[in-house]
Amino acid sequence: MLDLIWLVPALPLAGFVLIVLFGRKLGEPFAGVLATAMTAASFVVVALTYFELLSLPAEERHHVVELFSWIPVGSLSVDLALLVDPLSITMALFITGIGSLIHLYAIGYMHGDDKFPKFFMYLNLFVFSMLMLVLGENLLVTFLGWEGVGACSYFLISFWHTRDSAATAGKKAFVTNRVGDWGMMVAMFLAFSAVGTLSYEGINHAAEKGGLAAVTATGIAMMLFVGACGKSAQLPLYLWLPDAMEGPTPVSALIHAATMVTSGVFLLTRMAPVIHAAYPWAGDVIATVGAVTALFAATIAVAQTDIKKVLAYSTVSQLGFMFLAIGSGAYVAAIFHMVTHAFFKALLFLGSGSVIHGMHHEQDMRRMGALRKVMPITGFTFIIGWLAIAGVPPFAGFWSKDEILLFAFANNRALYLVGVVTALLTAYYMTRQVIMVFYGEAKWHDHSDEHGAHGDHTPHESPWTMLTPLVVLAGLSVVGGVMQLPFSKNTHWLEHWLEPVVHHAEADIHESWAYNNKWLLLGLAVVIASAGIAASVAVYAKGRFKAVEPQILADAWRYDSAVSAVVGGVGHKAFDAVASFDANIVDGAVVGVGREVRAASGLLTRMQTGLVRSYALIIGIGVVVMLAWFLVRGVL
Amino acid sequence: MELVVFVLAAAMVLGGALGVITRSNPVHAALSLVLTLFGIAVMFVSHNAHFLAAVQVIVYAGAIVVLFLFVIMLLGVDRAEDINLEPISAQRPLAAVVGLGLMGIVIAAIVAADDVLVSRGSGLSATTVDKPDENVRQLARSIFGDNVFAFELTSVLLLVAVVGTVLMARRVKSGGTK
Amino acid sequence: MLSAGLLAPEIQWALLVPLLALLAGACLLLLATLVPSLPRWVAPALTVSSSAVAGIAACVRWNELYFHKGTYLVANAIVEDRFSVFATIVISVAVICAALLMTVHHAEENGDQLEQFALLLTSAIGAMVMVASNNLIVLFLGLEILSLSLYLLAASDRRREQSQEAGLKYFVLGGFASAFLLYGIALVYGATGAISISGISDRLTGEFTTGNNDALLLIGIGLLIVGFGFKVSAAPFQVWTPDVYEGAPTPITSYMASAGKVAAFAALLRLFMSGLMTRVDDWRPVVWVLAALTILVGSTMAVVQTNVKRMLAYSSISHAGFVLVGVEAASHRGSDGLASSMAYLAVYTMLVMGSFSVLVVVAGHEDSATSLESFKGLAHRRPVLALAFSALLFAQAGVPFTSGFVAKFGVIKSAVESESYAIAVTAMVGAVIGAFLYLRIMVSMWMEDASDSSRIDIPRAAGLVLGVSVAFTLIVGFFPDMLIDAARLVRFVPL
Amino acid sequence: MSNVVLASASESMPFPVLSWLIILPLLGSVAVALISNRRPEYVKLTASLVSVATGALSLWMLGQFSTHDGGFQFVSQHDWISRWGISWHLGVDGISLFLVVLTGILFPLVILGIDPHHDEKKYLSWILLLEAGVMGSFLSLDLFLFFIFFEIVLVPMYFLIGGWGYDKRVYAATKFFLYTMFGSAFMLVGIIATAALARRDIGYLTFDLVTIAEKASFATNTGRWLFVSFAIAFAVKVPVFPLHTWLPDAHTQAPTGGSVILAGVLLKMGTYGFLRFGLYLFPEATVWAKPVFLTLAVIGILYGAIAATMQKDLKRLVAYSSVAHLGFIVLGTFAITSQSLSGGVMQMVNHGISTGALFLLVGMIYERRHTRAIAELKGLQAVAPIFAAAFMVVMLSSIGVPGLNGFVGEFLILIGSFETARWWTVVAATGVILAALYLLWAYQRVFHGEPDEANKSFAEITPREGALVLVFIGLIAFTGLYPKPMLERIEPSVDKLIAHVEDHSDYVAPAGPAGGHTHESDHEEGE
Amino acid sequence: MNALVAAVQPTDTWYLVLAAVLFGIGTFGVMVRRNPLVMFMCIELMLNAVNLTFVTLATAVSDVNGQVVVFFVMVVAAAEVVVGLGIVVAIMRRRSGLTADDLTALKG
Repeated sequence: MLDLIWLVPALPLAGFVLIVLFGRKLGEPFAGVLATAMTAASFVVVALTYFELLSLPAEERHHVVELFSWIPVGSLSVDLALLVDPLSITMALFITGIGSLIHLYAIGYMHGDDKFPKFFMYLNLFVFSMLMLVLGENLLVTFLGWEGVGACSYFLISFWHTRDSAATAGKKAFVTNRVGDWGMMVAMFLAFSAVGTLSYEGINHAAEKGGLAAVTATGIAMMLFVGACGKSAQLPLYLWLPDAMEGPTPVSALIHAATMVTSGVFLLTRMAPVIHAAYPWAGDVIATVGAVTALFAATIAVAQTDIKKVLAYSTVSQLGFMFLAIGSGAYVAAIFHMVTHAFFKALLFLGSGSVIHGMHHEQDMRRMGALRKVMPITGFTFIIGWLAIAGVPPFAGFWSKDEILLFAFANNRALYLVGVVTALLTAYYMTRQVIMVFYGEAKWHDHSDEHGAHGDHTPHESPWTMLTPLVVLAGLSVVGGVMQLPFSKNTHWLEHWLEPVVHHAEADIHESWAYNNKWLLLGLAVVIASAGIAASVAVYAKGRFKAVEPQILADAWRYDSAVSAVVGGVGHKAFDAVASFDANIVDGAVVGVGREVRAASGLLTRMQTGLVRSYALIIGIGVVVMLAWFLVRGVL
Repeated sequence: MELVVFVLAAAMVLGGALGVITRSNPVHAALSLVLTLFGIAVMFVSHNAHFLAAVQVIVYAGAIVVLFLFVIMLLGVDRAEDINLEPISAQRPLAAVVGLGLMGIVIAAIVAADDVLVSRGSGLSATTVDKPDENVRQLARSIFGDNVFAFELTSVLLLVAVVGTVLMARRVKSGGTK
Repeated sequence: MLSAGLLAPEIQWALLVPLLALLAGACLLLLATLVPSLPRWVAPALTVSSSAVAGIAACVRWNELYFHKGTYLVANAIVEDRFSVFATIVISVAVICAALLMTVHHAEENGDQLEQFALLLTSAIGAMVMVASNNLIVLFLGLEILSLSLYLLAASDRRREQSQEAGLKYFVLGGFASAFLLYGIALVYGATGAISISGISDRLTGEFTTGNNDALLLIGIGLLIVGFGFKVSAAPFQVWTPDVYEGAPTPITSYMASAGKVAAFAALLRLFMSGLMTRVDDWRPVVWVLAALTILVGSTMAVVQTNVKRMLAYSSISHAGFVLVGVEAASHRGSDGLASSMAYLAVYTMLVMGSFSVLVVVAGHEDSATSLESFKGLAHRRPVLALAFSALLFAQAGVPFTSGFVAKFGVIKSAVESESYAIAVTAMVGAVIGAFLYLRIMVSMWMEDASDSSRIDIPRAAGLVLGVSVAFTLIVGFFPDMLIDAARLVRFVPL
Repeated sequence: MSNVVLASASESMPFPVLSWLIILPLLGSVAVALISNRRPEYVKLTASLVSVATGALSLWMLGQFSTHDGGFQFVSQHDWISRWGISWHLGVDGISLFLVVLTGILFPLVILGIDPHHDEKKYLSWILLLEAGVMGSFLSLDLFLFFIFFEIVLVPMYFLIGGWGYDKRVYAATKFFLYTMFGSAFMLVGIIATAALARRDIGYLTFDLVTIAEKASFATNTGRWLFVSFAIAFAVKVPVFPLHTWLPDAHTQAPTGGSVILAGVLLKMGTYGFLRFGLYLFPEATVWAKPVFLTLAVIGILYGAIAATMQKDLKRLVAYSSVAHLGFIVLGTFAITSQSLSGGVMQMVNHGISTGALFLLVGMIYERRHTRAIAELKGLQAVAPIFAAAFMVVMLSSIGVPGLNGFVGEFLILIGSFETARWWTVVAATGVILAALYLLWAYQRVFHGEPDEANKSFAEITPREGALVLVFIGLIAFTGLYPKPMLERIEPSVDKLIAHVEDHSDYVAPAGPAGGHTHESDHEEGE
Repeated sequence: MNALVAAVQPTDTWYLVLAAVLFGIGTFGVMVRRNPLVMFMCIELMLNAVNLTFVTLATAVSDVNGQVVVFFVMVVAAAEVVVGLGIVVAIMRRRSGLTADDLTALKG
C-alpha cells in the first residue's frame, strides 16, 4: 500500500489533465464532480496509507518511494521521490480531506460561472502541487510543489482576470512568493554545498549527527524561514494575502487558509533538526517574527469591514501563532494548531462564502446583520467556527492555541504576553464579526434598491453542496482538540504520532514552571477569551461603549500603501533610470562611435578639395614628415 | 676660375627658377625656364659631361621650351595669371614650409653624408684635347651595351607620346559634351 | 670604329615573349589605323589575343621556373623569376578583362578605339617591365611608360569633361611624384654608387663603409617610398586616387586599380626586399605607419560617399593598405608576407574587375549612372546581377568562403606570424569600418525600391568578365589551396 | 598525432552524418534559389523537405550518440587547406549535441510555421544557408573552420533582418552585422596567433582545435591575451552586459522567424564558444578571467531583467529577458563546476526553446494586431483563452517554474555556481524574482483586463499555429520533467572538460559532498 | 682676391646643395602656381635638379651610369611634356584660359 502513495498526487493530476482535455465537453457540473471525485479518491488512498502506517511500529514509519531519477549531475542526484511518514501523511490527510470538501462546496459556489471547468482544473492542479509539496522526499520535490502552489494561487486569485484588482492581486502574490522562493533556493544551495544532498533524510541526519556546522545550519534555517515568510504570509512579506481575497471564496478557504499558507510551517517542521542545530537565536528570530505578525494582524483585523478581509488578517495572525510555536520548539503544537486552524478557518471562510453567496456577492459586513434567521445552518456552523478560533473550550482552537502559549511561556515570557494579547484581540474581532453578520438588526433591506440588479435580493440559504462541507467542518472544529489533550501523557496523541519526525528537535519543557502550572495558564486563557468576547459583545451588541476602529488600523498600519508607494515611486524611477541608462549611455556609446566615424569621414573628405595644388601640398607635407624621420634615423 | 663659373651658373639657375615661379605671364615663365636650363648645361660642362650639356641645350631649350611656347601661343593663354591673389589662404605659407623643409632636410643629409661620396665606379673618362670624344664613347658603350634595354624602352615611351598626342589632339566626333 | 670595344649583350628573346607580344599587338593596332572602316571587333580581338599570348607564355615560363630560380636578362637590366612571371600573369589577365570592358564601354562608334587599346597594351608593357626590372633606370622608364599611358587613358573619354580633368590631375600629380622617385633614385645611386638593384644590395651588404652615417641613403629610400606610395595610393599620397578613379572611364579605372597597383607593388617589393633589405629597420616603421594610415583613411573616408565608383576608389585605397600590411610582414625574417601580398593582389585584381564590370553595366556607356541612387532596387530589376555584385562586395569585405577572405586571412596571418599584432588588429578594425561601405551598397540594392524600373541588359563581354571573376572568387574562397601554393612559390631570383 | 587516429576512425565510419548536416541545407538553399519563379509552389516544398530531412538526420544522430562517452563522436576529418594546416574536422560531443539537435528541430518549425509574406524564395534560401552556417559552427573542431562558419552566419541573418524586418530594419541589420564583425575581428587575429604560437609546441602549423588544446601550452600572459581576443567575439555574440545593445534592435526589427532563430541558436554560438574555445583552449586564462565574467554575468542578469521590466515593446522585452537568461549561462560557464556547466549547456537549449517560443507567440500577436506595443494590447485572455494559456506555459518556463525546462537549467547553474562563486550566485538568484516581475507584469497588461474595441476581434490560435506551439510546449514539459536523458549525455563531456581544465591550470573543481566543512566561514547568509 | 678665387674650389656638395634648392623651388612652384603649363615647368625644374644631382654624383662616384640616367631622363621629360601638353590642349579647347583651380568637378 505504501508503494501506491504515488496515486495520491497522481489522481488529482489525472483530474487536471482530463479537465484540460475534455473540460469544455464536461462542462458544469460534471467537471466539478470529476475533480471532487479525484480529490476524494486520493483522500481514500491517504487514509488507507495512514492506517497501514499506524499498523507499523513507530521507528518503521518512514518509507521512501522513488519514482524516477530527476536531476542527476555529478555529485548532485535528485530523485523524484515521495516520502511517507507521519508528518507527510498528516498533511496529506487534511489537504485531501478538506480539499475534497471544498471541491464539493465549490460545485455549488461556482454555479453559473462560465469558466466553471477551468476553475476545477486549477483546483485539481493545486491539490496535486500541494501534495507534491508535503510528500516530497527532498527539498527539490518540495520546491516543485512549492512553486506549483504559488502558480496555482496566482491563477486562482486572478481567476476573474478581467477585474484589474484581481489581476494585480495575483501578480502581487506570485512576485512576493518569489522573494520567499529566493530564500528557499539559497537554503538549498547551502544545504547541498554543505551536505552534498537535498534529501530531507540526508540533511536532517547530518544535522542530528552534528555533521552540520552551527553557522551553516543557521544559514539554512534563516533562508528557509525567508521562504516560509513568503509562503505563509509573515512580516514583512504578508502583504499579498489580504489582496488574495480577490479570488473566489473556495480558493481563499483552501489555499489561503487551510493548506498553502501553512506550507511554511510544514517546511520548518520538516527541517526541525536543522533549526535545532542552528544557533539558538535562530529560533528566537522565528518566534519573534511569528508573535509580532500575530499581534500586528490581529490589531488590523479589529477594524476591517470586509467579511473576508477580517478572516484573511486573522489567518495571518494565526499563522503567526504557528511560527511562534516553531520558534519555541513546539513543532507538535505548530502542526496541531495548523490542523485545527485548517478546520475552523476553512469553515469560517466557507461560511463567509455562503453568506456572500446568499447576499449576492455583498462582502461589506456593515450591510449584513441578523442573517442567522435566513441562513440558519450557515449561521450555526459559523458560530461554531467562531467559538473554535476564539479559544473557547472545548472547541479545537482552544487546545492548540493553549499548547502554543504553554511552550511560548516556557521559552520566552515576553512573547507569551504578546500571544495572550493576540488571543484577546482574536476573540474580540471574531465576536465583532459574528455579531455584525448574524445578530443585530438586518441592514440589508434598506439597500434593496441597490441590490435590485441581482433580481431577488433577499438573502437565502445556500444549496446542500455548500452546506455539507460546513457541517462536516463544524463537527471537526468541535472535536479537533482530541488529537492532543493536555490531560495526561497518553492523551498527547499527536505528539506520539509525530515523534519519529520531530522528537529530536522538540523542546523539552517538562521540568519548566509552565508545564507544572499549565492548568493555571489554561484557566488564564479561558479568562482571556471570555474577556475578549465580553468586550466585543459590550461594544457591538449592547452598544455600551463606542467602537474603537481607528482608520490607521483599517488601513493596516498603512504598511501596504507605504510599500506600494516605495515600489511604485522610487523603485519605478530607479528601473526607469536603468532603462534610460541602457538606451542613452550604453547604446549611446555604440551609436556615438558610429557618429564619430561618420564625422571623421566628413572631416577627411573635406580635405579632398579637388584642387590639384592642395593635393600636391598634402603629398608634400607627407614627404617632409617622412623624410624628417629618415633624416633622424640617418644622422643619429 | 671654377668658382666664378659655379657662381654665375648658380645665379642663372636660381634666377631662372625663381622667374618660373614668380612671373605671372607664362611666356616669361617659359623664358626664365630657358635661363635655368642653360645654367644647368653650364654645370654639366663643368662636370665634363659635354655630350649631356649639348643634349640639354638641344632637347630642353631647343625642343621642350619651344613646345611650351608653341602651346601657349596656340591656346592663347598668355594673359597674365594674377599672382598676388591666392584663393586658398594658408596654401602659400604651407607650401613655403614644405619647400624649405624639403630643401633643409635634403641639404642636411647631403652635408651630413658628404663623405659617402667616394669613387666606386669603373671610372669616368673625361674629355681631353687629344681624345675629344672619350665621354661620348663611354656613354655610347653604356647606352648600347649595358643599358640597351632601357634604350629600347625609350622607343616605347616615345610611341606612347605620339599615340597620346594623336588621341588628344583629334577633334571629338561624337560631341557628347556634358 | 665606334663598334670597337662595344660588347652588345646577348638577348634571350624567348624569355621576352610577353613584352614582345604586347609590343607587336600595339604596333599592329597602330598600323590598323591606316585601314579605313575597320570592323569593330578587330581592335579588342588584337588586344585580347596579344595579351593572351603574353599570359600564356608567362604561364609556360612559370612551369619551367618550378625547377630553377630564374635568370638575369639583357645585361642584368631585367630578371625573369617566379615573382616577375606571377605578376606578369596577373597583369595580362587584367589587360584582357579591361579590354573586354572597354568594348562594352564605348558601344557606339568612337574613333579613339584603336589608340586606346594600343595605349592599354603599352601600359601593360610598362607594368611588366616594372615587375621584372633589376635596374633603377629600367624601373623608372617602365613606370613612366605605364604612367603616361594611364594619364592618356584616363583622359581618353573626351565625351566627359571629368575624364580630362582626371587625366590632368593624374598627370600633374604623377609627374610631381615621379620627380620625387627620380630624386630618390639619384640619392640612392649616390650613396651606393650602383644603379642596379642587385648592385645596390651588393654594395649595402658588402664590406663598404657608409661613412659616418646613412643620411643620404635613407633620404633616398624615403623619396623612393614617396614615389611608390603615390602609385599604390598609400595615404597620405592617395589624394589623387578618388578623383582620378571617378573621372576616368570605368574600364580604365578597373585597370588602374588592378594592373597599376600590381606593377607598383611588385617593383616596390623587389627593390625593397632584395635591394634595400639591409636597411629594413629604418623603412619598416614607415611602411607600418603607411599601412595603418592607408587602411583607416580609405575605409573611413568611404563612409560618407554617395557615388559607387568613388566608394570603390576608396575601398581600393584600403585594399592597398592591406597589401602594405603584407609588405610590412614580408620585411621580417622567414615570413611569407611576400606570398600573401602577391596572392592578395591577384585576388584583388579579379575582384576589382568583376565589381567594375557591374558598374559598367549599370552605369551605361556614358558612365552617367554611378551614383548610389542608380543601384537602388537592383535586386528587383536584375536579381542575378545584384547577387553577383553582392558576392564580390562581400568578398571585398572579407566574408568567409570568398577569395577576399582568403586574401585578408593570408595577409593578417603573415602579420601575426611575424608578431606584428598591432598592425593586424588595426587592419581588422579598418576592415570593419570598411564593411559599412559595402553594406550601404547592398542596402540600396536589396532593401530599397528601384527609382526607375527600366530593364538593364548585360552585354556579353561584361557578363563574361563578371562571371569569371565571381567564379574565381567563390572557387578560391572554397578551395584556396591552388592560389596559396602558387603564391608560396613566388620568390626573387637569388642575387 | 591524434588527428591521424581520428582520421582513420572517420574513414571507417559508414556515413559522414555531420558533414551532411552542413551540406544538406547548403544544397537546399542553392536548390531553392535556383527554382524558377514560374513554379513558386515548389519553393516551400523543397525548403521544408530539406529542413525536415536535416532535422531527421540530427535526431538519428542523437539516437546513435553513445551515452557515456565524453569524447567527440561521428568525427570526420579531411584535409582542406593543407598548406595552412586547416582541415574539415567535424565532431560532436555532449556539449554540442543538443545544440545541433535544437538547430535541426528549430529550422523546420520556423520554415513550416512562419510566413515571410513576400519574396518567399529568397527568404527560404537565406534561412537554409543560415542553418548550414549554424550547424557548421556547432560542429567544427578546427579553429579556422569554426571562424568561417561563425562569420558566414552574419550574411543570411543580415539579409533576413534587412529584407523581411520591420520599420527600422536597415539600421538594426547594419548594427548587427558591424557589431558582431567587430567582435570577430579580434578573434581572427587571436585564432591565427594561437595557431602560430602553438606551432612551436606542435612542430607544424595546424588550426586543429583538439591538437592545439591537447598539445600546445601557452605562456601565461600569451594565453590570457589570446583568450581575451576570443572572449571579445563571444561576449558580443552572447551578448555579455556592456556589449548587448545590438540585440534588442536586431530582435525587435527581425522578422518572427529571424527572431526565433536568433534567440534560439545564434546567441548560443557565443556561449558555446566560451565553452569550446575558452575553457578548452585557454583553461588557465579562463580561470583567471573568472571574476570579471562572473560579475558581468550577474550584472547582465539583473540589468537585463530591470531593463526588460521597463520596455514598452513586447519584442524588446523578450530581447532583454534574453540578456538576463544568457547571463545565467555565462555564470554557469565561468563557475566551472560539473553542475553549473551541465546546467549552462542545458540552459542554452532551454532558452532556445522557451524564448524561441515566446518570440513565436509575440510574432503571432503582431500578425493579428500589427503592433508590438504593450500599451495597445489588453485583455487578450478573455477573447483568446487558449492562446493565452499557451503564452502562460511558455512564460512560466521562461520564469523558471519547476517542472518546466527553464527551471532545471537555471537551478543546476545556480547550485553549481554556489560551490565556487558563492556571493555572485546569491545575487544572481534574485534575478529569479525579477523574471517573475517583468513577465507577469507584461502578461497582466497584455492578457488581463477587459479587452477594448481593437482587441475584441483578436483571433484565437489557429490549428497550424497551435501545432507549432504544441511542439515547443511538449519539449518544454518533457525536458522539465525528465531531463535525465539530456543530462547523462551532457555530463560526461562536461566532466571531461573540467578534468582538462584541472590538468592545464591550478584550478581545482569542488569535490562535492565533502566541500561543506572546508569553508564554513562563509555561511553567513542568515544575518 | 684672385688667390681666394683660386683657393676655393666648388666641391660636389655645392652642386648637390644647389640641386636641392632648385628641387625645392620646383616643388614650391607646383603648389602655388595655378596655370597648368607653369606647373609643368615647375616639374621640369624638379627634373633638372635631379639631372644636376645625377651628373654630380656620377663624377663623385666616378661611374658613367649617372650620366646615362640623365640622358634617359631627358627623353622621359620630353615625352612627359608632350603628353601633358596634349591633355592640356584637349581641355583648353573646351574651356580656354582655365586654371588648375577650375578643375574641381571631382572632389569629396
